[in-house]
Amino acid sequence: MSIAPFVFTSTLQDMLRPKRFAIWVIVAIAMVVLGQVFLRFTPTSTSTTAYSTLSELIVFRILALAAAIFATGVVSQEVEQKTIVYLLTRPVPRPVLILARTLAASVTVSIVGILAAVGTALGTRASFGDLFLRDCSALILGAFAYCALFVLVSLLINKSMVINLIFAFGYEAAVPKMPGDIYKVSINSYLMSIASHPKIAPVTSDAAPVATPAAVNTIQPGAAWLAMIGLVVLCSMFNAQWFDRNEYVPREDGD
Amino acid sequence: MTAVGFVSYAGELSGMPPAEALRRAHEVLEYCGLGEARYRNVETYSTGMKQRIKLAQALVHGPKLLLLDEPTNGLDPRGREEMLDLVRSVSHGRGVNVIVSSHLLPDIERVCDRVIVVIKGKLRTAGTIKDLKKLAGQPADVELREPNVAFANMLMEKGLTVTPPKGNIYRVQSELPPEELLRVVQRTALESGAQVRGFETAVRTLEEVFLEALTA
Amino acid sequence: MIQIENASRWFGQVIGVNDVTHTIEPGVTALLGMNGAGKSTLLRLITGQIQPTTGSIKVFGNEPFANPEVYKRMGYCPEIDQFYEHKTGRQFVNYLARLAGMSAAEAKSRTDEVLHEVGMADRADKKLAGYSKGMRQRIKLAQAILHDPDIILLDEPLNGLDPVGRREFMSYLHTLAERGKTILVSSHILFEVEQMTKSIMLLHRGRLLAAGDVSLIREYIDKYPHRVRIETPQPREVAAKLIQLPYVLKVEFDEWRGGIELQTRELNQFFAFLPTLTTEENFTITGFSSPDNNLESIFHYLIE
Amino acid sequence: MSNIKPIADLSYRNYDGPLKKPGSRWWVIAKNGIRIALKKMALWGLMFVSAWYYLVMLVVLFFVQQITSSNPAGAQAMKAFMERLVWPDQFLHGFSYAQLPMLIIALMLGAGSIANDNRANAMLVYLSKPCDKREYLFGKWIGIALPILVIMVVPTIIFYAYGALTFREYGFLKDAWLLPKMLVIIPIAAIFHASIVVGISSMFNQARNASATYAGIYFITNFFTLLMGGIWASSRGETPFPVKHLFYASIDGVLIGACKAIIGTKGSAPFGIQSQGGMSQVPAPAVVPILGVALLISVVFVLIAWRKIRAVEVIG
Repeated sequence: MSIAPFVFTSTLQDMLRPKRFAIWVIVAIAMVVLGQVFLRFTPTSTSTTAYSTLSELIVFRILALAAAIFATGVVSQEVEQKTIVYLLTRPVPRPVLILARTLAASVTVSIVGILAAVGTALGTRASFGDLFLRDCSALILGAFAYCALFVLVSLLINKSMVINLIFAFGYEAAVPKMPGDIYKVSINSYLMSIASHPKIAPVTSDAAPVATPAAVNTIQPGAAWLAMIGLVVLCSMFNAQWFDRNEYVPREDGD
Repeated sequence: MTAVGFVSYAGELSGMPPAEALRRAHEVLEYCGLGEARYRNVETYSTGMKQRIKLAQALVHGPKLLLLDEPTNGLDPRGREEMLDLVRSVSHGRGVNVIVSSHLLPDIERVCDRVIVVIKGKLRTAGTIKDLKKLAGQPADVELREPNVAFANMLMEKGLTVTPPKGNIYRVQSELPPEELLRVVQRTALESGAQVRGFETAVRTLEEVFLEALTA
Repeated sequence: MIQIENASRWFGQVIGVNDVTHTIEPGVTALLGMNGAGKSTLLRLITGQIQPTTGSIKVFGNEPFANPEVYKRMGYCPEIDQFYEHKTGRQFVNYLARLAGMSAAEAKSRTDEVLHEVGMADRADKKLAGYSKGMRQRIKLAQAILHDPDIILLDEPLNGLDPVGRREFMSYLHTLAERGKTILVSSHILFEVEQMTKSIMLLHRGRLLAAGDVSLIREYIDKYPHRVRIETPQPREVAAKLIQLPYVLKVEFDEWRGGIELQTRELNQFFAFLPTLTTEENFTITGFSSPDNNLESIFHYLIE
Repeated sequence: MSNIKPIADLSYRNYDGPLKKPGSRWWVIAKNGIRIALKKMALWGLMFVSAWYYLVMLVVLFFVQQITSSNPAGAQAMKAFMERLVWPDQFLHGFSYAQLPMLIIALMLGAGSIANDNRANAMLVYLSKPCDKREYLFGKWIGIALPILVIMVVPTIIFYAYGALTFREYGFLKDAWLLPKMLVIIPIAAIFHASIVVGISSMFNQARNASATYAGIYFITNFFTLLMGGIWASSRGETPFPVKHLFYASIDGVLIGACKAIIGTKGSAPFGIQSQGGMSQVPAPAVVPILGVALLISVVFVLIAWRKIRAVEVIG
């Protein structure tokens, strides 16, 4: 088991490498600008409501997007670029390999989320109070949940990035707003209950509704924490077993 | 893109009128042994066929100078043989000058007449392969069925210089003409109980030429 | 030691390897075959990247699939040309050394050592993206011999190397084999394989067509009797003499280069008789050789 | 007669036929690109989709005509409807609703144009032929611009001909310069789309990544327009400075703005529906700056492509 720390640190270093991570820093800076612009053009909103709106509308989307991108870096990108052969023929037990790499991805995505949240808070001049702290815990838990899930998808399907993106932008955006209990089947609802943003004033206009009010979310934060941790553990156990049993050889004309 | 499409496209890119390009594409694909696969999509081609279609698209507009970079790269033994024969058939007596660059020196020996050795950007050796491979003093390579020390010693007693064997091949140096030398060698072999399996005038391999040029 | 028993493996309907049984002994063994004969599949089976559909493969006595124990003592140089382009050669080898379980210090020293052995000590600090094909190959070779494995599997190891590099690596393989390591080399360059080893495994359309010592295999190809070429200014007279011999099957005259070429199944008897021609009956023969006594012809005869 | 050998020598023979001088290769490349694209069935479908506004208008106008001719009471309603129709706006809507399908067509034609060559390092094949970088880039560019130009021009001319013939008395020909103006903006749109796609395609070596990036840029900038539109609508009165211009800061926004400027209309709701306010009535930008922006973006992307096209990948 002693090899696990190295696998984790080397993957983390690889993911935080400037050329690859810079884009997310730029995104955080963009959030600062967007926060300012949003504040100026919606005189009716205070900094907390502005922060909540932007956080819910954009920061959690960025989290899901980053998770989709970094999760593919754990396995499927290596398989596609055929460099997986170097990892699979090393004396490293496969469960250790995949769990340590997923952990590294989750940490990276958490950093991305928190950076974006900090940017939004600066932009909207919101205080770093308990709303911000709740947001951070939701973001970190969300990072782990999304990464575990997207790695699972990448193990089962080879062109998984597209599916993960559709899930992150389509499913996660639409389902939490649906009436009835269906919102309980989307990670975002649980994250929202953990973050528990104050009710946001709807910004409506007849042209295109920019932000609709969130459906009534009856999940208790405690239950949300349990659900998320459960999801992470379940996915990780599945990933470890599945990766250990199956073949990961790049597809080309089977010589 | 089909093979014919690709090669005729390359032809047009070289300035051939469309009709000529298509006619010539069929002809060139036939030379390169891709006749029956000409209508297949190029993406479905094996590495061997891809090497040959690269040659085809280079030949389509009837070039006078052909530059080939590692033509036998990634080919299996039969593929390499066919490619080398192809390059030979295209160049010798057809007015097409070919420059081949390859790390596989035996392939070069099979296809080329002249060699240029470039080391660190400078021209070190040049000349026809026949001359470069000649060894001074016309020594002979004697191959025995299995190594035999007695045989070597006896030869030396008879005043012939024998270099230490590589495997079971002894290099013998003498002033005698080849047929005389062979008789001496065979008589010695009978006396020492060895069996001679091969007797040829020794030549330097291109690799030796290359290594020598490197250290010169 | 690698034991393969009735191993086969399919990809959907495409046959990769079909019922191969063989034991690979220490020393250098060459894995030969046309493109698509199943070489890569067999290598992937031995390196445990894939599992056999039927039969079994044992490396050091246990299953290689996803088995860290086996990988501790196995080195693999894959055929692919893909790397972590953003890393430098040294970082890449060092990364794999750490993954092989070495401590930071151990990995560093071993990396330097290995880079020196493959002649990359001074050029290993550039990004892999800018490496020539030969340099990338040397880095791949370096990571294969990193943890001093007992079994080394090499897929087209000399691909892209210059003649000097090829010569150096072949002699290096030789020294490793002498230290009792089991080396399996898959290659298309037969005249190099000939210089590396005598024992081959020939795959054809997934089946193991021939395995063992090359000269032994040559004996069993009875469809193609041995050829001997004789350079002589008196081809007709020598031919007349040779036809009397019962074991000489065929004699051909080579119009283009002069001299004659004959076929026989009894090489020993023929070569025992040959000296009498030159010494007693005074025929002038300037030389003779057996043109098909090389791996290329054997490969050609077997695959036809 | 007998000296002609009965059996032909089919071994390699040289080609000494005519070889055109360099300078005509761009058409070879363009023709090849278009031929490959035309094989994709989806392209034909998209062609019709891109003209959907004109088709719908034709159907609407046809029925309006039928109803009124059958009973006089209807004539009254038709006259009112016809008066309300601002013809230039119909072309504006026809043009703007065509932009999204145009984007997809441009991607289908061009996303792989240079990207695939990068991956298969086919640049060696192209540039080892008597065909230099200028011709290569121009050929690829025309291969995208020309089809887009044709796909946009044809429905516009059909609709114009139909309108001119049947609705002359309803002031269809009031603005005599309407068709020439359209024939100015459409080529600009074709240049704009082709340049961006060529530029983005040269940055990747997979068509997939190129299309994804371009689609990404499109939606992000579009989201931006949506936001600005929303703000403009909600603050009905004066329009704060940045909004009027930022509204056009998206890929199709630039083109729509340029079209408005050239046609010289403030814009109105589609299909002659009565409605005030709303996004479609954001005032038109000034002609010169918006065209300048469009051409500037095109030039920038073409330069990106020019720099990216290299026969030999020189890595530092």
